[in-house]
Amino acid sequence: MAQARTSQWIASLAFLAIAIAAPFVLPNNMSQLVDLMVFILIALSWDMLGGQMGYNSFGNILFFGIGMYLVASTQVWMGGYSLAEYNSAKGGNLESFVVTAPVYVTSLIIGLAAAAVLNYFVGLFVGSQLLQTRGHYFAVGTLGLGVAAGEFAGTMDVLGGGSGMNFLQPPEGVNLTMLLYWLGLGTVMLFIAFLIWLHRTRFGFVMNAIRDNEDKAEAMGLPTNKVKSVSWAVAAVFTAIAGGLYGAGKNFIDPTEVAFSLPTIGVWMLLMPLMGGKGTLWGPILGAVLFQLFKEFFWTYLFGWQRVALGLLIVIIVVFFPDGVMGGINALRERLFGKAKSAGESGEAA
Amino acid sequence: MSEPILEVRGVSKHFGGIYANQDISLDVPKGAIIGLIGPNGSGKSTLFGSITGYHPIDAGSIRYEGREIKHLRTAEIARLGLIRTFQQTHVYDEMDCVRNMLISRPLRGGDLRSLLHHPSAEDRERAEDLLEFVGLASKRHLLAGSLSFGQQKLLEFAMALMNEPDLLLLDEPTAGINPTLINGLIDRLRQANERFGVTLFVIEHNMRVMMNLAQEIHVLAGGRLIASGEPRDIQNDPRVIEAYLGGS
Amino acid sequence: MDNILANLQLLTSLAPTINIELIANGLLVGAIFALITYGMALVWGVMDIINVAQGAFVILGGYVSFYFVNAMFQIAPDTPRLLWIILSMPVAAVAVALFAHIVFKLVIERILDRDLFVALLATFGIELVMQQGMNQFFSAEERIIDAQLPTFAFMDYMVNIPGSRLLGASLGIVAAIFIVGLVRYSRFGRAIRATAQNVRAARIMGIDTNRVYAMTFALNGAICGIAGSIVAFVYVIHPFQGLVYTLRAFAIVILAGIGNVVGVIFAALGLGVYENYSGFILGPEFQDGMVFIIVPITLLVRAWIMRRKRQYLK
Amino acid sequence: AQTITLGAAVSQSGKYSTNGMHTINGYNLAIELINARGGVKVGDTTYKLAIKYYDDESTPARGAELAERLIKQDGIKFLLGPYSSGLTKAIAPVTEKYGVPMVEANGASRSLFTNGYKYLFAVLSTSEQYLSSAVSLAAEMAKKEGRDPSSVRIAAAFENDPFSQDVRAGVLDDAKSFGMKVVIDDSLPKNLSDMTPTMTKVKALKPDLFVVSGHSKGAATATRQMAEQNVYVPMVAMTHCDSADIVGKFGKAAEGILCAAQWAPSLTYQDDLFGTAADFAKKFKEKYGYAPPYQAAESAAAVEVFTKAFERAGSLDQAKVRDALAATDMQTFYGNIKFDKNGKNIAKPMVLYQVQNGELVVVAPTKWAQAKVVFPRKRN
Amino acid sequence: MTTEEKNPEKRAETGAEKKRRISGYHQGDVSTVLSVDAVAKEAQELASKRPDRAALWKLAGDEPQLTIEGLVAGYGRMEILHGVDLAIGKGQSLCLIGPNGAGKSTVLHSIYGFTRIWKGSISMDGRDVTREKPNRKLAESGIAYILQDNSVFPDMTVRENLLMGGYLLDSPREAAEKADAVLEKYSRLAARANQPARVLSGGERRLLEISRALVMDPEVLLVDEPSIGLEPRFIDMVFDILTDLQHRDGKTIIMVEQNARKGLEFADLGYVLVAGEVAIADRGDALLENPDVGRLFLGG
Ligand SMILES: Nc1ncnc2c1ncn2[C@@H]1O[C@H](COP(=O)(O)OP(=O)(O)OP(=O)(O)O)[C@@H](O)[C@H]1O
Ligand SMILES: Nc1ncnc2c1ncn2[C@@H]1O[C@H](COP(=O)(O)OP(=O)(O)OP(=O)(O)O)[C@@H](O)[C@H]1O
Ligand SMILES: [Mg+2]
Ligand SMILES: [Mg+2]
Repeated sequence: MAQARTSQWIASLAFLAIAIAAPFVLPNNMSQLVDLMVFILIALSWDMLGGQMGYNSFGNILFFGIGMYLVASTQVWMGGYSLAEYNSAKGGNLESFVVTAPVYVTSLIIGLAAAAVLNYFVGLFVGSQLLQTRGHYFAVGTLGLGVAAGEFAGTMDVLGGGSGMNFLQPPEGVNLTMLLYWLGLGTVMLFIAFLIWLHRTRFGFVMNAIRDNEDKAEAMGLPTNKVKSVSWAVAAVFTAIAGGLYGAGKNFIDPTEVAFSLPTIGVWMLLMPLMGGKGTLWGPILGAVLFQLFKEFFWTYLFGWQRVALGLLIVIIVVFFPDGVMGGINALRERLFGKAKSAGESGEAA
Repeated sequence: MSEPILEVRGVSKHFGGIYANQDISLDVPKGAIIGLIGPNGSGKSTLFGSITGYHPIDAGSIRYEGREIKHLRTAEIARLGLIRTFQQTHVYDEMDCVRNMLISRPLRGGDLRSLLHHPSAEDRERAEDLLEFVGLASKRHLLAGSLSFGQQKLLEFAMALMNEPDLLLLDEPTAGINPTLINGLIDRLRQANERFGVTLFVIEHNMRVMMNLAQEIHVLAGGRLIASGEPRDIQNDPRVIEAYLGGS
Repeated sequence: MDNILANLQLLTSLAPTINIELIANGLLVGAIFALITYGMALVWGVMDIINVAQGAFVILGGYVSFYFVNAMFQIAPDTPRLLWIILSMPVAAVAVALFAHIVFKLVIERILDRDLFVALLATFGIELVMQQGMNQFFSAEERIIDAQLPTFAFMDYMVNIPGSRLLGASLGIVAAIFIVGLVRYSRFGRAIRATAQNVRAARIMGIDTNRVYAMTFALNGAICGIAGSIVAFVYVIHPFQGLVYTLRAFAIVILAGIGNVVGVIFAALGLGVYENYSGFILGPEFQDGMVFIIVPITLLVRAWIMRRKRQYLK
Repeated sequence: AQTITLGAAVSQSGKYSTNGMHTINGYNLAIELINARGGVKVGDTTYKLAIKYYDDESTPARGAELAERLIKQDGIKFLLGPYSSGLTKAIAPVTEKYGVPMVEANGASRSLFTNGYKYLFAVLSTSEQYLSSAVSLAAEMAKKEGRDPSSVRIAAAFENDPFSQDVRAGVLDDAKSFGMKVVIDDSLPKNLSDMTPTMTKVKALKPDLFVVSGHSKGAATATRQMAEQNVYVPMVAMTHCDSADIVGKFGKAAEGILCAAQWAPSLTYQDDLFGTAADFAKKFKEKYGYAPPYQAAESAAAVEVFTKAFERAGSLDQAKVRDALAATDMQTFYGNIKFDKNGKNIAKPMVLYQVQNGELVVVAPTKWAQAKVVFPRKRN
Repeated sequence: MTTEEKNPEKRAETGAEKKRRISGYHQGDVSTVLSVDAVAKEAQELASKRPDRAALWKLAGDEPQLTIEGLVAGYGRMEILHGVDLAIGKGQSLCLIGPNGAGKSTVLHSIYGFTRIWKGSISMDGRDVTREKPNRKLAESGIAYILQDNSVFPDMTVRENLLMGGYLLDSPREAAEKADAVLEKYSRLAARANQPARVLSGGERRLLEISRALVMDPEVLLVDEPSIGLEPRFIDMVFDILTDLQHRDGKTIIMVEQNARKGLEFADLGYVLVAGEVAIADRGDALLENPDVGRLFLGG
């Protein structure tokens, strides 16, 4: 038990050390590293529901998109401009809307915080409603919500409509990718610490209980509804922050293709936990890293066939590695060293 | 007998055209062990469901410790200390036995903050104790989903005791359990009743269990309560023999 | 807002005949959705697999049909177009069924007993492969089959029923009736229903459930092939156009309720009409949003009703 | 020989892949011809040209990532544009950030040129000009019929994406200046498959001019459904008819439709690399087997502009090349090119085709008109 | 009607029980309270005297129809059965008893092909069927399985459910005849013949599942806990069906039963399974008399 806990912290520290070294080792891959932080965030938050609670959501893209628009809008607003005016030249008119470096940085951070807070309540509300459905209904219901959100965002002129919206240009002296990376890494570490703590509490147990047998959990008096909504709300917070970081990094928001892009980010966020091993802490993180590596590799070397390769990769993973890489590692470890830890203890460590 | 902990008054419940419970009234006195028998499909499990808020009832009232509970949801009722087990086993498949037990620790308020603690050493000790008792100590780190049918049944029973209920509704606790172990179970049920004052309300088809355990038995047939009384009387009641124990 | 009012006015007082056209065209579109969704619902119900690649199968059927018809025009330029278009359906059906069978053998068979999430991802992977594969093989150009059918006009050209849509919808209905009959009355159909209701029991009855799955998936492929031919001469095919159909099929299954086959047809027709009206009244840019928002809304209403019975929508 | 590698992220899959293919073909043809002539002479050295491509999958986020990758990881110093305004919008901030000159040929949205980007140059006319000649044509026709231009009623259906929405803005501005009334103003969804509601509305309101823009799929869908639903409007104008090949696909149904184009093979421009516009068309057809849509022509022109700038700068220094680009003032087979301070080409007008007897014929501006516009469209 | 009356030759020794018209679960006191560990320890001792293969074959009349030899099987990486032998002759019935988790269901699973088999073999009529797939078992070896839990088709009517039992029969008419024969015999099912199976109560459902075996017409029938959750009268009815199947139709039956007394009364052979091994094997009635078995597995 205590040993499991220390190994969690050791792993976290190792991760942190690597992450701190990364920008110095790979200075030319900064934007990929920012994306990686974003991916880790969305993978971990998806896993809170999908892996730990057994609710497969396609709707997390909702929070991602809202977060992104909110951060962009907060920046414009804190820069002292009117959003409608800014977006009146559809897509955002950057030349006449400039801000100073301090304003840019603070507005970014405040925007992220605002996105976090707002999405907590969005998650709570949507969760309290949609989480009343289960299984396929829940999956497709959230899918509908995600798709509809993008379509409606594209009709809102104040957000630039279908032409999308630009983030403010970072002023001189702001190294945006660096800033985003450190913000992203900070959030990731916060999230990891939070999850390590959470999964040891009875709250974490209840999440698993809901996954395994919700009827039983209810019969035993566990507050399943509250736990479900709050978990989704927490997931929404981190997904929204991820959305804000991603949008700021890409600079341009298209409603259906960047913000609420279901066929890409929306699916990736569940693919990553599956690759790494869902329902564990390090699985989604590992999955995000692997996914980012594979994706970049495919896009570089399999030009024209990269989606075919990605598709095949997905198929191979779900068919042959049902428990993800973590599952494979555990199986290997058991084969090599016998059952070092019982299923239960490592389950708890998850 | 003493104060009733549970008062069921005129409860009816139908599913489509099937009247599973019709106008059932009975009391469960505090601290007693009460039995419920009846043919298959007579509405026993449905009555448990009605009591624990599994489905809304059509008519009647259900009072627990003097308080109307028919409007409450299952989890709220459970948090009042009224716990049930299921006829078909219900355990948390993907967790090991110890965790199954730890989750079952009572949670009375339903406040989320009370969930933000780690399980205490005491809880663990109690969990191990109960597992030992139902013979699952050696399986404590197996996933509950991989236990045999009977073992799951036992685990579920242990989980119910872990919850320290005031009133425990057991739906066929000994079905699929080895006869020798059944004796042990009955013993433990009596202990729980005597030492901790847990009131028991038990469905069973196994009359050996019923006769040796229950202080009073209610008999359902066709969704109606047809007889109530002490085990010996029930066994000789012609209506009960006709409907359940075996006709001429 | 003014816009919406003006559109409403058009519907109610200025040109009420528009209603007829909107409804008629909605129903015709709905019939095509119904066919596609019927296949999806079959696979969903029997195998518990949500086939995300459904739309890609449809598009594949469209391409088969397109190339078949074009080749036939070249070989026999003087024969009637319609003949080849109708013949292209069985061709596409067989081709896509074969393709589906290969997919089944390679992938689906291995994930049958796993959870819905795995099936979703696996079929999503297949969709990616198919999309880009079609893009590479058939190029990204939009393809159409020009059926050159007349449009039937009524009420002084205010109500128009394009012949191609009429043909598409009627062929769709014929195919659907055939399939419903197959499932209801044949021995294979009995095996399908048994497998859908309780796999383990079906196995114990001696039904080779794996074969049932394989046949079901191939049958769905055939349905998609037919639907694809229809799409090719009613709309446009494009390697990346499949998602439109997949998402709508999802919506329709959910609206109808999983396992409700008759419901699929009504939900599909209803969705066709609803879509046309929301496009007309709010503007086409709201059309997709309105289609998809109806999914969670319906679910919420139904969950709410279920909750009063203390049950859940599963 | 040494090589200058240009970078480009172009859609090879996704909804823009048709036009992405035209773009790539245009780029490649230009490179091939330039290299065949020996390459580019910069200062004293002669370089061959090459292009490193990535597939942006028609998604802006991917486009931005790939631009960054081209610049940071692949060390590319000069970028060619992607296809579509949306993608260009996503990429421009990146090139701007790293000071990488980009000459683009397929991002026409006006809003690209209000941001003060210093490294972005577009050889094409911006999108608000696409259909404005159709609006003035409608005004002209109205006058001929003895009506006031302000009596013209316009129905507009534009895809909800940056490019088409800009075209729409241009049409609305022009309509306003003539005092015309826009009776339908629909935005088409990006995943367009059906335009029935719009068609129904058009039929009910009987406008005088129907303008449509939604890339290739929009053009194809609109043409088919107009015919199928018996929608008759005296004048119909759209974009992307040539890349969608509406004539080949629909034959008679396309008759009389006006098409906005950046370029046409019958124009009289010429340069020393490709020869005349017609020469370009011929070379292109030889190589790729189909007549070049304007997307291919403008893409080839973009490469040409780059080469000329390299030569004039006499250096591969990014800032110097940028300044040389900014000073561009030349004629190409594709048209005259001169950038304003925002980097958009102000020296080249749009042309308007009309489908007449199954051919795309230039009808405006009058300077290049091959035939007179047929008005009103025949009913079929 | 009760079992005893139908098979007078089989039942002489259970005189005390004879007075009850319905036997269902047996009566008796519950004073023998043994802890699980105590049972396990004593059972382990019993297991040391495990019968050898020859003895088992002899019990099966030396001409067994279905045999299991040295079966080592389990799930995933977990080994549950450690070398189980079993033999049963044509037309015999066999009851497996033992503590919870001993591996009884696993034996049936293995015969049907649901487990992972490392070692050992299973043969039917001399033919090796160890690796035969579950969905071929009924068609090729004539082995049918009645599962421990739910196996009706919920949305088909009771009659259709019976008809499904005849899925493999050559003609639908044959299946229909058999189904009607079943309905004629069991009025409780006949009353519900045209209702969907999902509205049946647990007991009626069990009845349907077991009587469906009459339509399926297998050679060997595997039954997992036929009496679980049944009211006493139904238990007798279920055993009536099984008796019918065995004695009238000459089927071979292998059954797992926790209602051990009832099971052993019915079965010709009884095996006690402890911790994945056969600890005792004997004639069913002899096991009932065995004091060790009584104390450890029959609840005293
Ligand atoms: N959810 C439901 N929907 C429809 N009918 C139901 C439902 N639950 C129970 N029933 C029906 O109600 C009746 C009573 O069922 P119940 O499960 O209460 O019986 P029981 O007394 O517990 O029987 P058993 O001893 O077999 O468990 C049965 O006819 C059953 O089919
Ligand atoms: N799917 C499974 N995966 C792993 N272990 C399993 C699985 N199913 C059963 N087991 C283990 O196999 C052992 C024997 O199980 P089995 O179901 O055969 O017992 P049984 O004798 O039928 O018991 P019961 O009387 O309780 O039904 C148990 O200890 C159980 O934990
Ligand atoms: Mg019951
Ligand atoms: Mg068992």
